[in-house]
Amino acid sequence: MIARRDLAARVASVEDLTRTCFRLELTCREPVVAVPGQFGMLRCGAELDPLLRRAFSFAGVRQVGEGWVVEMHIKEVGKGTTLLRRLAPGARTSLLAPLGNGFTLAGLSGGRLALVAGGIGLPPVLFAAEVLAAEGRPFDLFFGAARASELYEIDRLAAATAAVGGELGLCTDDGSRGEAGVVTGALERRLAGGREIGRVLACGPDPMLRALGRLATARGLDAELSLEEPMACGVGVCLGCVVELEDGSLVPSCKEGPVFPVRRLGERWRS
Amino acid sequence: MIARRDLAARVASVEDLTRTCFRLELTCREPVVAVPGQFGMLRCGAELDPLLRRAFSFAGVRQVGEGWVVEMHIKEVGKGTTLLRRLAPGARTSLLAPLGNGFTLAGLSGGRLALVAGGIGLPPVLFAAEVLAAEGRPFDLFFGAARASELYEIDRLAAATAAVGGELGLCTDDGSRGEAGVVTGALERRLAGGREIGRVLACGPDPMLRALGRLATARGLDAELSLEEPMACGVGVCLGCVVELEDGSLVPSCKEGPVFPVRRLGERWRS
Amino acid sequence: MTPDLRTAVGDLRLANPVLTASGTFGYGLDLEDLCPPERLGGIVTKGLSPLSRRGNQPPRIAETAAGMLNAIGLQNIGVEAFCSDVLPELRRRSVTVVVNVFGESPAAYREVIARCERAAGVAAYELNVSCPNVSAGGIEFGHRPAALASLTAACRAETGKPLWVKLSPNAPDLVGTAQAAVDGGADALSLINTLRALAIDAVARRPVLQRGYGGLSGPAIKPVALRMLWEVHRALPSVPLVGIGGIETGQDVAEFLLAGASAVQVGTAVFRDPAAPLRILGELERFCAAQGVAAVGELIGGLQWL
Amino acid sequence: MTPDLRTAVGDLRLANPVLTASGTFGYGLDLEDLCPPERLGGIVTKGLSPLSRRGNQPPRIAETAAGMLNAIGLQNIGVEAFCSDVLPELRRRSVTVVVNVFGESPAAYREVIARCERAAGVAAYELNVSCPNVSAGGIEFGHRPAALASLTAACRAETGKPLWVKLSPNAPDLVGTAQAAVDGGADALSLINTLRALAIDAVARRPVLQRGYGGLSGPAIKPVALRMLWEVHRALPSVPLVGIGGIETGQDVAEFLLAGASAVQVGTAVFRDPAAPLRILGELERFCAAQGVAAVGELIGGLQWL
Ligand SMILES: Cc1cc2nc3c(=O)[nH]c(=O)nc-3n(C[C@H](O)[C@H](O)[C@H](O)COP(=O)(O)OP(=O)(O)OC[C@H]3O[C@@H](n4cnc5c(N)ncnc54)[C@H](O)[C@@H]3O)c2cc1C
Ligand SMILES: Cc1cc2nc3c(=O)[nH]c(=O)nc-3n(C[C@H](O)[C@H](O)[C@H](O)COP(=O)(O)OP(=O)(O)OC[C@H]3O[C@@H](n4cnc5c(N)ncnc54)[C@H](O)[C@@H]3O)c2cc1C
Ligand SMILES: Cc1cc2nc3c(=O)[nH]c(=O)nc-3n(C[C@H](O)[C@H](O)[C@H](O)COP(=O)(O)O)c2cc1C
Ligand SMILES: Cc1cc2nc3c(=O)[nH]c(=O)nc-3n(C[C@H](O)[C@H](O)[C@H](O)COP(=O)(O)O)c2cc1C
Ligand code: FES
Ligand code: FES
Repeated sequence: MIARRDLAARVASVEDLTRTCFRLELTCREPVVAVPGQFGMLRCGAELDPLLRRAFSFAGVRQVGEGWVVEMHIKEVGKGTTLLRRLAPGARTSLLAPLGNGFTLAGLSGGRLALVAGGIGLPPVLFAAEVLAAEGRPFDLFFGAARASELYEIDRLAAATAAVGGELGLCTDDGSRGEAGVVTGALERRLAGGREIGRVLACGPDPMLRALGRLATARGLDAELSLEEPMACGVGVCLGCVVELEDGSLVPSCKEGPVFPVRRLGERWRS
Repeated sequence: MIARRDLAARVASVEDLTRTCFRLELTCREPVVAVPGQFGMLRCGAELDPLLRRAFSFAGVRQVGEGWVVEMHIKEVGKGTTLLRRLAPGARTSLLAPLGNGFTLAGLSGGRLALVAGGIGLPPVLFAAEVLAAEGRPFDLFFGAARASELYEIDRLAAATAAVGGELGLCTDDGSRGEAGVVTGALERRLAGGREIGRVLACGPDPMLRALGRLATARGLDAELSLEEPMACGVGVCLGCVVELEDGSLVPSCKEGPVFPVRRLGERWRS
Repeated sequence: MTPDLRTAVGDLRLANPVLTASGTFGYGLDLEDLCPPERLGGIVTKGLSPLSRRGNQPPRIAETAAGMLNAIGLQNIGVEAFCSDVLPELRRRSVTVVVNVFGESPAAYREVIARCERAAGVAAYELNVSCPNVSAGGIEFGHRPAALASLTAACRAETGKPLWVKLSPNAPDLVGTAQAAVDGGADALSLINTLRALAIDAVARRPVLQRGYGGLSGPAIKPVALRMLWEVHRALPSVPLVGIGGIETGQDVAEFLLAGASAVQVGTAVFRDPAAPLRILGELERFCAAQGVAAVGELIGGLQWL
Repeated sequence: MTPDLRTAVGDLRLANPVLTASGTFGYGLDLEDLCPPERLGGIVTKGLSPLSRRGNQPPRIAETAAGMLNAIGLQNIGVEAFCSDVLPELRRRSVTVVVNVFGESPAAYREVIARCERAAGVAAYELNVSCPNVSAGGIEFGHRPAALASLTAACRAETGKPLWVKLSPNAPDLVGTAQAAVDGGADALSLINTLRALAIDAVARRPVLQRGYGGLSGPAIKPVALRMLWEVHRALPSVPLVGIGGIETGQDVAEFLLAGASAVQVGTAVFRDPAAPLRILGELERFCAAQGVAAVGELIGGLQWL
C-alpha cells in the first residue's frame, strides 16, 4: 500500500472544464503516488467553516520538475467547492492522500475491459484510461452526460482509447452529442451486440451506478463501482461513510472503498 | 450626514507597510465620502467563520477614474486580519461605510492643532493630516511606535506637515528613531516648552489614549480620542460596543463615536 | 409563479414569515435605510422594561466559531420612550411590531404591556423569560414551568393581543416549559433564545465578557434550534411556533418552517449583513419558486420524519 | 524553558493533557502513521459494547456551521475483538488507553469492564451514558441522576481502575447528574458529549441523517462546553474533570484547563487534521512557554471569575 500523507500543496491552476466543473491542479513537493480510483481529502479553507475536508478522486498525477502535480476535476455544488473554484494560483492547502483502494486494472481473464463514466464521475475513469493506455492494455470507454456541453476532455479520452484500439462511446441524455440516452444503455447495446465484456469499472451518479449494479448482477458481469458517500475523516475513524454490503455489514467506504465489486454490495446497489 | 451604504468592493491591492501591518486598498463603484475618524465594517470572508465583520478606520479615500479607492492600514492580529492580508487583487468583499462620527477639524478657537498617533492608530490621523494639508490648515503631528521599523508612511506625514509649516514629531519606545519614549511624552514636552495647543486629536492603543485623557483633563485641553471597542454590527443595534460616559451612561461607540471628546468620557479615560 | 409568502402565527397575519429577532434590529427604525422594516413580516423590538436600563459593563460581546456571545444586560430605552418616540413612526409605516417584554417580576412585565396597550401600533407581545426572576431568587422564569405559567397568565390578563412566549434553550425541561406557557395562555411560542455559554481569554485567564457567561447565537446554534423546534412541534402540534436561531439564508428559513415554525426571526445575521432579513426573504421566495412551492404555508411542519 | 506538560486526572498520571475523544480516533492505532498515539496523553477508544454492533444506516453525518452532526449508532468491533486484537499492541507501545464503555443495561456495561479487567493495558474506563437505557424505557442513563448513580456504582464494583463518567450536555440537570456520578463512585467526569441536534434537507423535506436527530460536535459547541465545564468545576471543585468539545488549538486546551479540566480530549478536529492532537500539543507547549507557564498544572482551574 502507498503510504498516506497529509501533503502540503499549492494551487498550480484552476481552469473551467464545463459551466459547472473545473480542473484544479495542485503541486506538492513530496512524491504523490496513487492508483486510479483513489482519492484525497482536500482542505477548502483555513477557517472553521467549512469545517470538514472534501473528498475528490484523482484524475491524474504527474511529476513536473521537482514536484508532483495532482489533477482533480471538481463540480461546484456547495460551499466547499465554491471556495475551491475561487482559489488563486499559489494558495496553500492540504491534501490527505492517497486514500481508499482503486479499480482493478489488471488480471482480466477474458472479454474486454469497459470503463464507464457519468458526468463528474470522469476523473478516476480518465486516470484509469491514461494508465491503461500507457501500459498498452486495451479497453473501451463510455462517457455520458446530460448534454454535449457537459462532455469534456474528449481529446484525452480519444487519444487514450485510440492508443489501444478501443472504442470511445459518448452519450448525452438529450442526444446533443453521441448516442442519445444514458451511458448504461450504450453498454447494454454493446452487450446485446455480442461484445464480450470481461469487467466494467464505473464512476458516476448513484442512479447510473445502480443501473450498472443491476445489469452486472443480472448478467453475472464482473463490475466495480466507485461510490460517493458523505465523508468526515476519509481515514476510517468516524464511521460516517458506511456502505451496506451483501452480508448486511456496514463498512467505511473511505477505507474498504470507494471502489466496490458489485457482488460485495448490498441490495441497494444490485436491485 | 453622509449616507451609510453596504458597498460592494474589490481588492485593488495589498501591500506590506511594516512587518505586521499592511495597506489594503479597495475599489468601489459607488461614491465613498468619509471624514477622518470615520470607519467601515469590512467582511473578511464569504463563509461563516469568521462570522462578524471587522472595523477599520479610513486612512484616505480618493476618486480614481470611475471608481473610489478606500485606503486602510491593517495590523494582522487574528483570524480576520490574517484572511484580509491574504486577499488577492480582484477579490470581492463588502464594506459597510461610512460609520461613526469623525474628528473635529474645524473651529479651532486658539492655539495649534496637534494630531497624535500611536502604532496602528495612524490611519485616521494620516487621513486628517492630508485633509488639513489640502485645506491649508496648520497642525503638528506626533507619531509614536515601539521601534523605527514600525514607523511608516513618514514621507506622506512629512509632506502634509511641511505643506502647512507644522512639526512632525516621531517617537520610538526604544529610541531607534526620533525622540525616545512614548508619544504623549513628546506632546507634554511641547506643552512644557510653552506651545499653545488648542486641540488634540488622537488614535492609538488604549494606554496611550488614557495617558492623553489624563493629560487633557489635568490641563483642561480640548482633546478627542478615537476608541476601539469590540464591535459586532457597527450600526448601533447590538449594543456590544458601549463606552461609559462621564454621566455614567453606556453608549454605542460605533454610533456616538468612535471619536469622543475627553470631557464626555467616563473615569476610565480620564484618570 | 410568484410564491405566496403570507403566513399567520395563530390569529396574527403576516405579509411574510421573516421577522427580525429581539436585540438585533434596535427598535425597528435603526436600520431603516439599509433594511426597510415595512417590507418584512414584522420586527421584534429590543427587550423593553418599565424604565430604561443601562445594561452591563463592557466587554459585552465575543466572537466564537460561527457564532457570538453577548451579555448586553438588557440595555433599553424603556417602554415609555418607545411608545412615545418610536411606535408612532412604525405605525405610520404599517410595520408589524412585536414588543419583546421583560422584567424582574410579573408586575414589571405587566407594566410594560399595560403601557403599550395605551398606545396604538403593537401587533403582539413576546415575553423574554430568560431573565432572572427576583422573587424566585434569581432563577430564570423560563426554567420553572410553574413560575412561567403564572407569569404568562399575569401578562395574558393585560392584553387581548397575541401573546408569544420566547423559550430558553437552557431550561431543564423544554417541552414542559412550552406546555406551561400554553397553559398560562400563550398564543404562540418563539424559540430559541441564546444558549448559555462561556468564552475565555487564555492569556488574561479571565472570561472574555465582563459578566462571565454570555448567550451564544448565530449559525453555530442552528442545528440545536431546529431540534428544539421540532421537539416542541411534535409534542404540541397545534401550538403556533416562531423559529429562531442562526438563520442566515432563505433555505434556513425553509428548514425552520418544515420543522414546524409558522414564521421566523433573523438575529445575528443582521450584524454580518444589515440587509439580511430582506435578502433572506428574497432567497426564500426563490427557493419556493424553484421547488414548486406555491405558498410558504405548504412548508410549515412538513418535515417527513423517519 | 520547556514547560512541564505532565498532568493527572485523579490518580491517573498522564504524560500530557491531550487525549483523543471517543469515536474520533478509532481504537488508537487506526491513525498511528499520521498521529502516533504514544506521544499523546492517551487515547479514548470508540465506545465498546459486549458484542460488535453494526450501527445506524447511512447517512450518518452532516456538516453544519463550524460543526457536524453524527448518528453513528455506536458501531464497534465489540470488547472481545478489542482486547484480543488491538489492546496488546497499544500496550506494547505504552499507550495510555481509556476504554469508552456503553451498553443498554448496567449488566452490559459491567460485561465490557469485566472483559477488559481480564486483559492488560487499560488505564481507565469512561462510561458513555448518552445511550438509551432499555430498562428505563429508552431514556438516557445520563439524564436521570438516580439511574446514573446506580449505573456508576455497578461499574465501580467491577474495577479498581479509574472510572470516568462522560456527561451528556442534554441532561436536564448538569450539576445534579455530575453529583450523581460522583456519588456512584466516579473518579472523574469527562464533558461534554454531543449536543442533540437536527439538520434538515429542505429540498427533500427530510432530516439529513437517516436516524433523524444527531449529535453536534466541533468548534460550534466549544463555548457551551466551556460553560458546562466551569459550572461543574465551581459546583464540585474537588472532582477531576476532562474537558471535551470543539478543541482545535493549543489555546483552546489552555481555556479548558483554566475552566477546571485536568486533561482534554480532541475529537472532531481529527477529521479536519488527522495529526490535530499532536499539533495541538505542540501549540499548547508553545503557549505555555510564551506565557511563562512552567507547568500546565498551573493553568488548571485558574480562571479568574468576576
Ligand atoms: C470518494 C469520493 C470521491 C469524489 N470525487 C469527486 C470528484 O472527483 N469530483 C467532484 O466534483 N466530486 C467528487 N466527490 C464529491 C465531492 O466530495 C462533493 O461534491 C463535495 O464534498 C461537495 O462539497 P461542497 O462543500 O461543495 O458541497 P456541500 O453540499 O456544501 O457539502 C456539505 C457537506 O456534504 C458533503 N457532500 C456533499 N455532496 C457530497 C458528495 N456527492 N459526496 C460526498 N460528500 C458530499 C460535503 O463533503 C460536506 O461535508 C467525491 C466524493 C467521494 C466520497
Ligand atoms: C472604530 C474602529 C476602528 C479600527 N480601525 C483599525 C485600523 O484602522 N487598523 C487596524 O489594524 N485595526 C483597526 N481596528 C481594530 C480592528 O477592528 C481589529 O484589529 C480587528 O477586528 C481584529 O480582527 P481579527 O479577526 O484579526 O482578530 P481576532 O482577535 O481574531 O478577533 C476576534 C474578535 O475580536 C474583535 N476584535 C479584536 N481586536 C479588536 C480591536 N482592537 N478592536 C475591536 N474589535 C476587536 C474582532 O472584531 C473579532 O470580532 C479598529 C477598531 C475599531 C473599533
Ligand atoms: C446582541 C443580542 C441581543 C439580544 N437581545 C435580546 C433581547 O433583548 N430579548 C430577547 O428576547 N432576545 C434577545 N436576543 C436573542 C435573539 O433575539 C435570538 O433569540 C438569538 O440571538 C438567536 O437567534 P440568532 O442566532 O439568529 O441571533 C439577543 C441576541 C443578541 C445577539
Ligand atoms: C463521529 C463521532 C463518533 C463519536 N462516538 C462516540 C462514542 O462512541 N462514545 C462517546 O462517548 N462519544 C462519542 N463521540 C463524542 C466525542 O467523543 C466528543 O464527546 C464530542 O464529539 C465533542 O468533542 P469534539 O467537539 O471535539 O468532537 C463521537 C463523536 C463523533 C463526532
Ligand atoms: S469518512 Fe470517516 S470513516 Fe470514512
Ligand atoms: S457595534 Fe453594534 S452597537 Fe456598536
